Amino acid sequence: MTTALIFLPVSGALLVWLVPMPRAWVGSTALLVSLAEVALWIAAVAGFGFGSSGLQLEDRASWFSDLHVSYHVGLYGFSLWLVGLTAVVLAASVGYACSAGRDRPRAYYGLMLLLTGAIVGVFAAQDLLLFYAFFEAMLIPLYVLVGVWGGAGRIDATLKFVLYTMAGSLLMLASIIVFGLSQGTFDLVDSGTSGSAWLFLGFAFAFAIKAPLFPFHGWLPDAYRESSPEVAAVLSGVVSKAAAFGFLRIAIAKFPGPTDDFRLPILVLAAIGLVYGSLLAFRAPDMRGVIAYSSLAQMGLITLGLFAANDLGFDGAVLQMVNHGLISGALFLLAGSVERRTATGELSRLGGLARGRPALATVLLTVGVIALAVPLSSAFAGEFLILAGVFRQGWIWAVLGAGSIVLAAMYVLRLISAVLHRGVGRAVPEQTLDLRPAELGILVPLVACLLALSAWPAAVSEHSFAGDRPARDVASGFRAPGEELTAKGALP
Amino acid sequence: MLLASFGNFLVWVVWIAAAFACLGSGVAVVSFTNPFYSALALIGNLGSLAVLYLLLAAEFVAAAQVLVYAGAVMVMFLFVIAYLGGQADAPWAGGPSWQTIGAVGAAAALLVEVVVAIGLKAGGRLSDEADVRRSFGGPAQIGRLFLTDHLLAFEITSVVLLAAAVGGVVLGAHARRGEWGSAAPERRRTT
Amino acid sequence: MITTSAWVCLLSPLVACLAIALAGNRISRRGSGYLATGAVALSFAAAVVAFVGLLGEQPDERSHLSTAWTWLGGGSYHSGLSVLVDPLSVFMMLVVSGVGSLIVAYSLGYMDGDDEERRFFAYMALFVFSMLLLVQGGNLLLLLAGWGMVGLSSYLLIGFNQRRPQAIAAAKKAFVMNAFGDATMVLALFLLVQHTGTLDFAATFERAQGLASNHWVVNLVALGLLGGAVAKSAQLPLQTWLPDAMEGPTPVSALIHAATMVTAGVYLIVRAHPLFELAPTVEDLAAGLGAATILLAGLIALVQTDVKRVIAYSTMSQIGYMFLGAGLGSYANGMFHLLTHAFFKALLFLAAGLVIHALAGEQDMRRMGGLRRLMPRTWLAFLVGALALVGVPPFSGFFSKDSILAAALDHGTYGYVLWAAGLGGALLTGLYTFRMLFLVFGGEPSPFVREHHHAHEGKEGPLSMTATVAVLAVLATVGGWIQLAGVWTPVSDWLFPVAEPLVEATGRQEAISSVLAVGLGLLGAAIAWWIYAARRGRVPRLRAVRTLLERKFYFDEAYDLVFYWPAAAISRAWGSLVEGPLVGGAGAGLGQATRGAGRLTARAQTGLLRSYALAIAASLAVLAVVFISVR
Amino acid sequence: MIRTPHVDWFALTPVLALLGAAGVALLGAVLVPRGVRKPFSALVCAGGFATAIVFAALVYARSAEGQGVIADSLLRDRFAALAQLIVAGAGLLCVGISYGERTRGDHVGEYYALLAAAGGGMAFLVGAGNLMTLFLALEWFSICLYVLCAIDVDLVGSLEAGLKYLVVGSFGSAILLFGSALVYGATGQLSLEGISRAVSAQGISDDPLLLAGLAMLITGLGFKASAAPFHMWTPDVYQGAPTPVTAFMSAATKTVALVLTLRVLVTAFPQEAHLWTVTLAVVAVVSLVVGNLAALVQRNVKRMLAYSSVSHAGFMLIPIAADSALGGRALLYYLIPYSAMSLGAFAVVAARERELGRPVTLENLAGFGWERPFLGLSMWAFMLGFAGFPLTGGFVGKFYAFSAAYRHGWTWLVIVGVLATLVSLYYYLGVVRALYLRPSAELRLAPAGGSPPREAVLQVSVAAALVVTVVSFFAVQPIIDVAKDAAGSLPF
Amino acid sequence: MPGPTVTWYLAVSVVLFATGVLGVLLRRSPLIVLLSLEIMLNGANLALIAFSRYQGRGDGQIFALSVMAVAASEVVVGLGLIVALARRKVALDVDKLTTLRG
Repeated sequence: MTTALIFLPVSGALLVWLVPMPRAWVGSTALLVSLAEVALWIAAVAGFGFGSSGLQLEDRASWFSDLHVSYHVGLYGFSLWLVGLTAVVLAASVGYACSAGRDRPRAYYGLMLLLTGAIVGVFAAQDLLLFYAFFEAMLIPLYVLVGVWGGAGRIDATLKFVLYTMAGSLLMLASIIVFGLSQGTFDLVDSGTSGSAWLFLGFAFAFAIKAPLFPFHGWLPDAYRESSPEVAAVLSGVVSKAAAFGFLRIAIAKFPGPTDDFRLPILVLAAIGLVYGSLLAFRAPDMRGVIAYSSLAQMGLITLGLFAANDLGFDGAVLQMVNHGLISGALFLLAGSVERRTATGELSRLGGLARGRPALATVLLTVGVIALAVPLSSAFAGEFLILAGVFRQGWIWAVLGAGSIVLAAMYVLRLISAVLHRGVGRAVPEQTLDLRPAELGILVPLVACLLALSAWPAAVSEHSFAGDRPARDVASGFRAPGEELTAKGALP
Repeated sequence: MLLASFGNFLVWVVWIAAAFACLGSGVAVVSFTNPFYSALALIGNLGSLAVLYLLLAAEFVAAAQVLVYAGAVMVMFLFVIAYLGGQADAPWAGGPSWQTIGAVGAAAALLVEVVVAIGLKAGGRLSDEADVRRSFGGPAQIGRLFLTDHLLAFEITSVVLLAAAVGGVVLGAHARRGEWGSAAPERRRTT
Repeated sequence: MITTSAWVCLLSPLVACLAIALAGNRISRRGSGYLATGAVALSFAAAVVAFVGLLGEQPDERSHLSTAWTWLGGGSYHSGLSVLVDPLSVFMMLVVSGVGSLIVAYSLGYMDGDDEERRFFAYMALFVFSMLLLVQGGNLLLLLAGWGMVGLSSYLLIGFNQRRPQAIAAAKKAFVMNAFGDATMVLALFLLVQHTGTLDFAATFERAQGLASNHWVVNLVALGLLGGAVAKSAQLPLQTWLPDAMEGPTPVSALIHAATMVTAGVYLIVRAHPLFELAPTVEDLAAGLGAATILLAGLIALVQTDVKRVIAYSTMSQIGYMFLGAGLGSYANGMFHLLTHAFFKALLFLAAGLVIHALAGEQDMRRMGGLRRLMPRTWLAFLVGALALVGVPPFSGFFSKDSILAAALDHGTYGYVLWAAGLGGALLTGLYTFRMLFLVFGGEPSPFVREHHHAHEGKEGPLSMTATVAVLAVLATVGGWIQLAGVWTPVSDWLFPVAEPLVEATGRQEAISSVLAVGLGLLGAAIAWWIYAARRGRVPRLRAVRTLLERKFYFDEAYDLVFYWPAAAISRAWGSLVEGPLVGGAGAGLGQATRGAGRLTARAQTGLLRSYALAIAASLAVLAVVFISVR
Repeated sequence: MIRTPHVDWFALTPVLALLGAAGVALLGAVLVPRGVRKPFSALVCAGGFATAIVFAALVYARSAEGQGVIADSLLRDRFAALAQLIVAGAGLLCVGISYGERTRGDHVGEYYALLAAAGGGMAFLVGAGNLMTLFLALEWFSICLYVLCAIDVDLVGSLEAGLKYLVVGSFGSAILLFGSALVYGATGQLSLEGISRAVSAQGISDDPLLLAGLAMLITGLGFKASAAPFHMWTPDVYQGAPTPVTAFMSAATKTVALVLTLRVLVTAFPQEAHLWTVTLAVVAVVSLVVGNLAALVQRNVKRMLAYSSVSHAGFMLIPIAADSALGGRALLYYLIPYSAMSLGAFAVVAARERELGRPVTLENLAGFGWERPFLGLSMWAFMLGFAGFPLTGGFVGKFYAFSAAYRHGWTWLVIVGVLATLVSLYYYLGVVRALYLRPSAELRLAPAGGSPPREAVLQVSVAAALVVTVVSFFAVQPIIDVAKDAAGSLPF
Repeated sequence: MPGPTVTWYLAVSVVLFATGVLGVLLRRSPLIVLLSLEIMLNGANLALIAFSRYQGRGDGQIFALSVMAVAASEVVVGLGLIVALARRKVALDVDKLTTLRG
């Protein structure tokens, strides 16, 4: 099942590339494949045993045995949600690309589908090397997606993005090798924990860049601004979650000692990122900038939750990952829609779009208020859990977090009023259309997901870890109770 | 006894003469500005080396050295130099450059190192050489070795020579065509 | 039955909101208004059913919790999506849906012709839902959810006129200040979650008793909640957003910024009184803030020229009374004042709305005057509202306000201070209320009025508006009669199971307070008459004081100075000092350095064959030295 | 009467096949009519390499136990057979790349003869069992390569490359020879195993002559492997030589040199491991630094790839320095995808070069990916493979190399390797950037008379290289098994 | 008084080798560079033969003979290259062969 989730999009990509078809069909084929992925995910949810712990929907095959590396995939509750997030956001992005139209469709859609497969693979991988392989494989399509279909400054942006990311992930590779060889296996399920601070830092560094955490976000503004909106949506909505997932599945679960030791510095960075991102979002001159920096802030928040390292923090972090993925995806797609109409994202040249365009106004407003975590929204639920969790590590984190709620209100409202309200901006033509049905068809499902989550955030937060005790689940390495560490791969 | 020591004395005399001739001509090769003289000096070098080979009981090698090396190879050399005309360059001209300093330094360092290595070794066991039969180094022994244990080396040598010959033909053959960029597009246009 | 009706009450406005939003153009503008009105009316009906249902039960059984599903869970902490039906919530449900349905109905007329009517009614319905969620929520988290949602709908409605920059700015200001309150509240909730592990009312209150000895925790919890209450209810020091919020349409001001939302702070204190009672200092602080607000708002109201702003300041001031009462532990009196205030303040706003409507949107009192003759019925309604506000018997304000003052007398020395402040407030109330009344209605019609006044088909307004005003006028008159302190106390009795009062004023205290308050109120009115109607006196020329009042005690400037400018400065500084050079520059610098090193390396590749050989020879020399010396 | 020794002809079959092909091609240069000379000699050469592949595979299959041929002057074992397989495969692909080369002119027969002869020399060299055959075989293929480099006698660049290669190469060979002489003098042995035996028998592991000789041997071998600081001929020669020859050199010469380095050091000098492991580690680091840094600033693609081959020498010296069976496995594994990628990359360069009629730079590579989708995609894959991205064997190769270093206790070497990879990304991705991200409008070369016909043969070669590159990622286990057996021939 | 020992021969061979190295590193004429390479090879040959004598084994001489052939091959190819370069009117100076650099 998990294998199917990974390779359905990949085979879709091959289909798009290899089977001759009219140009016009390419987009719809890709869309169909990504919708099929969503359907497959729903089937996976239906068959998922949320009550039981341990790895589910597991597939395993040896890759190379002398170093005990295997193709081992499977899902936990939280990975299931992240996979779902991937499927949904990617489907929306592909749909958006269809509606916007992209040059060189075969290459484009093929890469999008490949990206889908790679991201799902990251969330499903249970072998460190496989994880790394998928983690890197994400970059391959992204590099071209940003670099070819991006804006004017795309080339520098891609380069920055890739070099930053690789700087982290290559150190992670070093850590993986050392960890895997010293454990005798690269399997995440079979391997035990480690107390090495250096290894932990290797992993943490990679994830801190990917997320990104302050001050490793040098690539973020350019990448989010220069890529096409749907790719930015994927980047900030889904790809950044790979980092959070890595923190959870590897850095925290495999390095309990160093996690404790480095909690303070990481919490500090995350909190700085939260405040810093919020303040810069408040100052950003364009829509994408606001969303980009708010992403920085949100990833800081998620990291706070993860490194709170308690029940509330873990549950909240997973919930917030899903939330932020949907929100940020929807916001970037909206930014794209606005940019298509006005040819600019600069806030000073926008304005007055609400009047006469109720659909745009409603959707942007809805996503916006969820983004600023108005109580009763799913984002609020996530932030509440995270901050309640991190509160136990020290009141200051929660105070900073709560302060950032105020800042979030400030920058989101600034964004909304700058785009929708005030006088009609210079860049807004009189005959600017409202959201078209095709765009609504993409955005409304995203908003619906958010509203559904707002009505029932516990759907994610209570079904991410086994039982009531996420912290114990994490500490036990996500094993079912009674399942002992099998030393299959241990070297003599 | 006396005869033996006289023999050794004679060996020393020959050795010293040959060694100095060898080194002198070596330095001359490197120092002459005209390649023609350098080549001539190399012939002298090869000849004096042949003498040293004889002293080391390598008669066959010595003979081959004179015939093949000093004879055939160097003649080819001289032909080419004559064909090209000696273009002189002054090795020490223009004062010492970093290349010169580095060259002298590196060569001296290598010399000193290996000499030190030999010296360290000689302090140990390098002085006593093995007793050898009279046939050592003779054509028969060489021939046997070449056809038994070192058959493959022999064969390879022939292949190497053949390859070099082919190379000489390829490189020396006359064929005039244009350069990159200028000729190629022209050709394309005509086709 | 009771819980079902509570769910109906809660959800019917939400359904209306979603229906209007989703229907889009398929529903007429009018239709959306009717839909919203009907939905809110249905809520009211359901609230009445719940009320009747509760009446039929024993007082100590009047509490029903109904949970739909677990809304949020994390670890062992769970919060249900649940409604609580008990006397307090039913009381608030009645107020909210009752006044709400009246005001939504009023809007039918007020908003007629606006081309974004649908949006307005959707927002209104959303607000009513949010407010009901606030009061019905079965745990503190849902209370907070409603708390935030009313802030959101308030934001949406204040900024309803999207083209007006002031409206947008006011909306943002309101939201951000409320977000600040939300933040302090959320922190209090974190403390509670940490120490009690739950946010369900009953369980939290019960377990919080165990924390009584932990002064820090209980004080901080109470303080956090108070922060939220103060922000929402526009009390000192977070009061500045409310006057600006008058940028919203008048029905919005009536519903949200007078009758319901701004009083949520009082509801919160009453609802969470077990927590506040653990922290008497904070309770005193609440009362003190209320008292200070009474005076401050009353003073500022004296110099305002915008009719709605005057009413807004009076709202702040009146809520100050409620805070005073709730802070003192006189919960039922606070709630009672909340009820009567909802009536007469809505009345005042709606009547003012009639005036504004008739004057094509003009709100400046200095351009009004003489409207008494043009709009006599409106004048009457306004007068009723004014009298109720000032607390003149037998109008409703009298019954509720004076009980609060009396309760202050039962609170020691601190109580006397508060009492005095309250009495001062009464004087100010009379003064600014009647100043407004005389300025708007008194004298001859000003040139502006003559030019702009237009009758609505010969009447003072559409039926939906005038009828509502009439109903409210009646309620403002008789609404107070359901309780007379010490004699006839159905309200206190009703709320007793939920909020047992801490203070009980004696009859003598009641009497003294009443007499003084009424007297001072009338005195204020008389002074107003003296200056503004009879024009015999003049306002003293105290330039400094006047400026101080007109600048609203410089609160806005202070906040800009303390919060906004530093934040903006930090943001700018980080943007130019950290983001560019450090974060962006670190990567770029490393890249440049690497490329520079690359250029150097490539330069070493000179193309000179001899240097290549030299490199080999030199490396060999080094290698051999190392080998021979290390061995 | 000389008793001729028994000759194990079977062990020689790969070499003989190539020599035979060379001979037939040479005859063809004289006898076959000019018109069919090119297909004839190409076919003969390809046939020779194909036969060599078959025989090498057979030798591999039948040489589970290593044995010497003719007084151990040649070793018949799986190690040599595998290396012969790689060399012969590289030669076969090189024939495909060479076929379309225009400037071959009159010497086409000699070209293929020399190519086959060079292949034969390499095939011999990897089995060389004593220092004499080692030196001779080295000269054998070197002389062939000197000529091949210069075979475009009309181009000064080609001649310059040839002369530089010849002079510096002979210089290196002379050093190697002198080193051999010193080792011979110290031990009295020429055969590799004999040296090791003599060293332990006489207890002369600290003998200065032996060590000086070892230093010289390492220098000579490092020269052939183009490891820094013995690498400086590489960029010039690679750039100046005809591209197919460069392709062959970069794949085959490197393979042979590294394989030989491993064999010589492990077989003959196990007692000096404490010296040469560290030396090779340092050489690896220098290669990584120099190769990567210098490659950063190159515009000429061939020159850039030359520096990249220097840095790859560094990468592949890491497992040799590890001096372990794992290291041997890692090296042999890595060589397979590396050779394929290298050949493929130069093949693509050759294709572009033939289109443009001028040297390929990053500028005039612009838009190539869109014009030639297959070649572009392949080049992309090769670059990613060089950079060690997943989905290519380059990733697994680096992983194994680093694993070997870590097993040897050299985590620092892993870190250096990882950082070098990071730097290398810049220029590898620079190629991808040129291929896809830059619009081809920047290209002002629109060849007159339309683009030249596509070369099926070259495309097939590229496809084969691509298949090897990608398949080696998925089918790690079989390749590693083979490499394990091959490395098992060495006395670790 | 014994005759000169292997050490002496070795000394000569090393000096010869170093002279050759010096020639390659210093001279700009490709012809003289080739000659210097020959000197290096001859230095090595002398060492081989000396060691062969010292060890009493014939294979050193075999090696030396093969080296001669190799040296001849190198000369052939080298001279061919030089001639080809000269035909291209390239100055016979290795320092001027710098079209490939950087």
